[in-house]
Amino acid sequence: MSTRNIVAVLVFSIVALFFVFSALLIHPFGDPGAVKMDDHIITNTQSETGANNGVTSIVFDYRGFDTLGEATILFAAVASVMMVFRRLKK
Amino acid sequence: MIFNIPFIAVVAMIFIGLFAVLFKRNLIKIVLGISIIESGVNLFLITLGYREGGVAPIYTSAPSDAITNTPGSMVLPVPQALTLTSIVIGVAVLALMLSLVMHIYKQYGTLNVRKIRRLKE
Amino acid sequence: MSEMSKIVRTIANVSFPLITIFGLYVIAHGHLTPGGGFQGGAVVASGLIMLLVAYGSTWAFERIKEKRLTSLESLGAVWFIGVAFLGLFVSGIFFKNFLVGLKLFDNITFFGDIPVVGSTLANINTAGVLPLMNFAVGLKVIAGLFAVVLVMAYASSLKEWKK
Amino acid sequence: MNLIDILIQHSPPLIVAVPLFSAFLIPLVSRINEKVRNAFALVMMSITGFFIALLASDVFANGPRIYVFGAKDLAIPVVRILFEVDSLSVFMAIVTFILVFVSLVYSWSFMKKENDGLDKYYTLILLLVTSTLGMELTGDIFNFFVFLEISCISSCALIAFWVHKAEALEAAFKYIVISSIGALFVLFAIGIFYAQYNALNIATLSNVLQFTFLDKIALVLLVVVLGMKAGLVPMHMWLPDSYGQAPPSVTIVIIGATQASLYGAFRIISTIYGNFFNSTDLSVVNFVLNTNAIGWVIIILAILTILIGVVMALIQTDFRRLIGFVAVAEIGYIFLGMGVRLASKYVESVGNVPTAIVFPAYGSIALQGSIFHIINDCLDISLLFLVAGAIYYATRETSLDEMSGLARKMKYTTVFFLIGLLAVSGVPPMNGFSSKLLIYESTYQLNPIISIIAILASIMLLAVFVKVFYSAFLGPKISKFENVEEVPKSMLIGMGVIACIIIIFGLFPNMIIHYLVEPAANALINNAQYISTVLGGV
Repeated sequence: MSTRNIVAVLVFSIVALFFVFSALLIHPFGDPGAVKMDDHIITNTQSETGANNGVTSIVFDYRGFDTLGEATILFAAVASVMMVFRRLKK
Repeated sequence: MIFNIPFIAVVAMIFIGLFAVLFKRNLIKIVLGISIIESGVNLFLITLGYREGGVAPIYTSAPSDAITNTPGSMVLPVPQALTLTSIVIGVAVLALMLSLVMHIYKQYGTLNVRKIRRLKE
Repeated sequence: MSEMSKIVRTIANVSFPLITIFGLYVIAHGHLTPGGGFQGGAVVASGLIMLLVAYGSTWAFERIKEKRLTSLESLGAVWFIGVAFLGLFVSGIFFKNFLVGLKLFDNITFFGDIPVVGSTLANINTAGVLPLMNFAVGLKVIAGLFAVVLVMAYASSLKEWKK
Repeated sequence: MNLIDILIQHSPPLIVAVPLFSAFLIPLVSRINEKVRNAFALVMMSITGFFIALLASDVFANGPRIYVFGAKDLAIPVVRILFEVDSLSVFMAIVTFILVFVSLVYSWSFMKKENDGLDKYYTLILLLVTSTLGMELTGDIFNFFVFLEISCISSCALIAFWVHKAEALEAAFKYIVISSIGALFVLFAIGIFYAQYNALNIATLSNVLQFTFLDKIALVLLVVVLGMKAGLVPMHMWLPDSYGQAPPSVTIVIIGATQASLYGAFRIISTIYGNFFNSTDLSVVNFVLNTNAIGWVIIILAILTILIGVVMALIQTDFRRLIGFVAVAEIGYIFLGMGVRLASKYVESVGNVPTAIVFPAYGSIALQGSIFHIINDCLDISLLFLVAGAIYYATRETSLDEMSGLARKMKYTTVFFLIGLLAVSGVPPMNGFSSKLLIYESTYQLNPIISIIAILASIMLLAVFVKVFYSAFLGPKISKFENVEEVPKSMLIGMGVIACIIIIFGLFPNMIIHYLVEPAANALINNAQYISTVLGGV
């Protein structure tokens, strides 16, 4: 067992503990604790944004700036792949 | 109801992904490990938003009883929007990593992490 | 990748229009039914990639210049952020949904109707800026994803990568 | 509402939207010709700088300012994304702007020899700037995560800009693997916050947080990942690799992005968990032990970072990799200041009844020292990378063994290298000295041994650079460097701007501390004001 493996096992187990404890302590599946923000969105998504689809009204109106970041990420990924493959001979 | 099985599935996926990233030597397996962790975290986000007997938060042709007690009968929409963003991030990171792996294979001739060690201490 | 057999190519020809129509439907009805710009764009991009696989990347690379694809994609991005800037110029708030309830001349609305709260009827002329943003993101995802897969497919078919 | 007020009111979104809009336009603009594209990028960057200066003057005068996206007034269950700009975020935006403006001026001629891929280069630089500024101005943790991800992708692509060099590809792949796993852990921590409090806004979260066991897990996840992204020891290996392989004009912008993750770590420790680590009212008495524990953990990590950075720098032969390790050491000083402040909190009690919780004076001095050191560290390390880039441009050589006798031909570069050398090792006339003195002074009062180690490490930094100066600049003339001549003008301008700022900061430190650093430190300490601007003192 090389030292690299021992370190990897150590890191793996420490990080794994974090996820196990959080999965145990999180609210039980099916009844979320606090729901104030989401109820506000569900009740007046039609009146404020005019959209029937609650998720799309969040993606493009309530949290539209995230989706602008989203479009930038896609734009950055395409620009970087094009840059990495810029030396293609036709 | 199934008590906390989705959260156990989340932890299992994150374990598998982490195992692949830390212990596998092939570059493509590391990239696949990261996608597995990514889908595990997405599953975690989605399961946070489930509500007992909830319907999708869409009003078009929604069942009439869901309309009457509106907020309580619909699933939380915010985690779904966050997961949409996280999925597109996963696609972008995957595309970038795979193009780098292709170039590393062209330059080094191998995909074995041990042999790609030109940046010495 | 080299070309596929005749059977695969004909089936690809037949199913490509259906996939594209379904993808455009998902983009256009993003604010009514489940879906939207990202999901619909991915469906149309997968139709295009199916064509790429069926006809081989060299055939596709000659036909479609990726320069045009990237400028199409930056056009979609400029359209998306332009709509956000329009919100700033029209109503003084960045990213404002200024089209909702905006009555143009003799109350014709451009995507401006507001549905009755709780109504389950789908009226496409609603949700203000959302459909415009859906189209912008859809165009961007189609051009972006197809350009990435096209370049990677063509690169892997070149000689120096097959060491 | 005259024009200036309108501009100030709309400047937070415009600071992020203008570079983003120009990044989208670059592929279309670059079809005209090269000069127009470079000029377009510079003009757009100076417009952003104008908005940053406008916003800075307003925020330093009258406190934090918020901007809600998509609605005029703020509904109380905060649903929309909002930008919250206080003095610390504006301070970081100024740092980022200086670095990026110099990088754009520098790469005008540094990149002239590259023939293809330059419009993608400018697009990605502007996207990296947008994501860095977005990370510093946003008031929403998921929005912070999205901008963190954009900075990961664009800096990874820029590290791999020289695709023909195998080491650059390896450094870029190592960087993207570590960053994407880190970003996924940040997303997991955001999921934990969302599950408990159903809120994604930083001010709402810090107001409603109860420091449950889940919050401790989220705190450890966030601080470890953002510390790792800033370059703390356990996972610092990507930093010298990436700084060593990326083109120097890119490295400067990546330094800005690293400082943004550092800002994220500070924001999480003192604002989201501010009610437990920052506040001094008696209800928090049983959390003082946690604060000291977190403080001591950060101090130990910081000291390890400084020592490893300096020791590894001594044995390097590649010039830019050496500066990368020095950058790791400098990050250690910044975290040292933060750790000292957290560790210095104590409880005053009469008999055994706690009467007050007190932050000693040297705690806030340590924080001011670490914030002042953020800007000093950025400027010094960038000047050294620009000098390394100039040497690479003139001689195409990066390893120190082959370089010698460059002072004869490249006089200005040698002068800039001397300024950078003195500034990094904290020698009086330069700016490094004043911020390091603040950190030494306050660390000494907490525990003398730590400050002695920090001073020794700084002296070893000086030794590292004197070795480099003799071997690269003063050695005998080599035939290989016969036709080496000074670098073109725009690179000298870039280095000159940073050198002047370093000297100005070095000569008038108290003016800079009074106008820039103190408001930023007070903004970080006073998280109640941060919460009340959003929730209206509810």
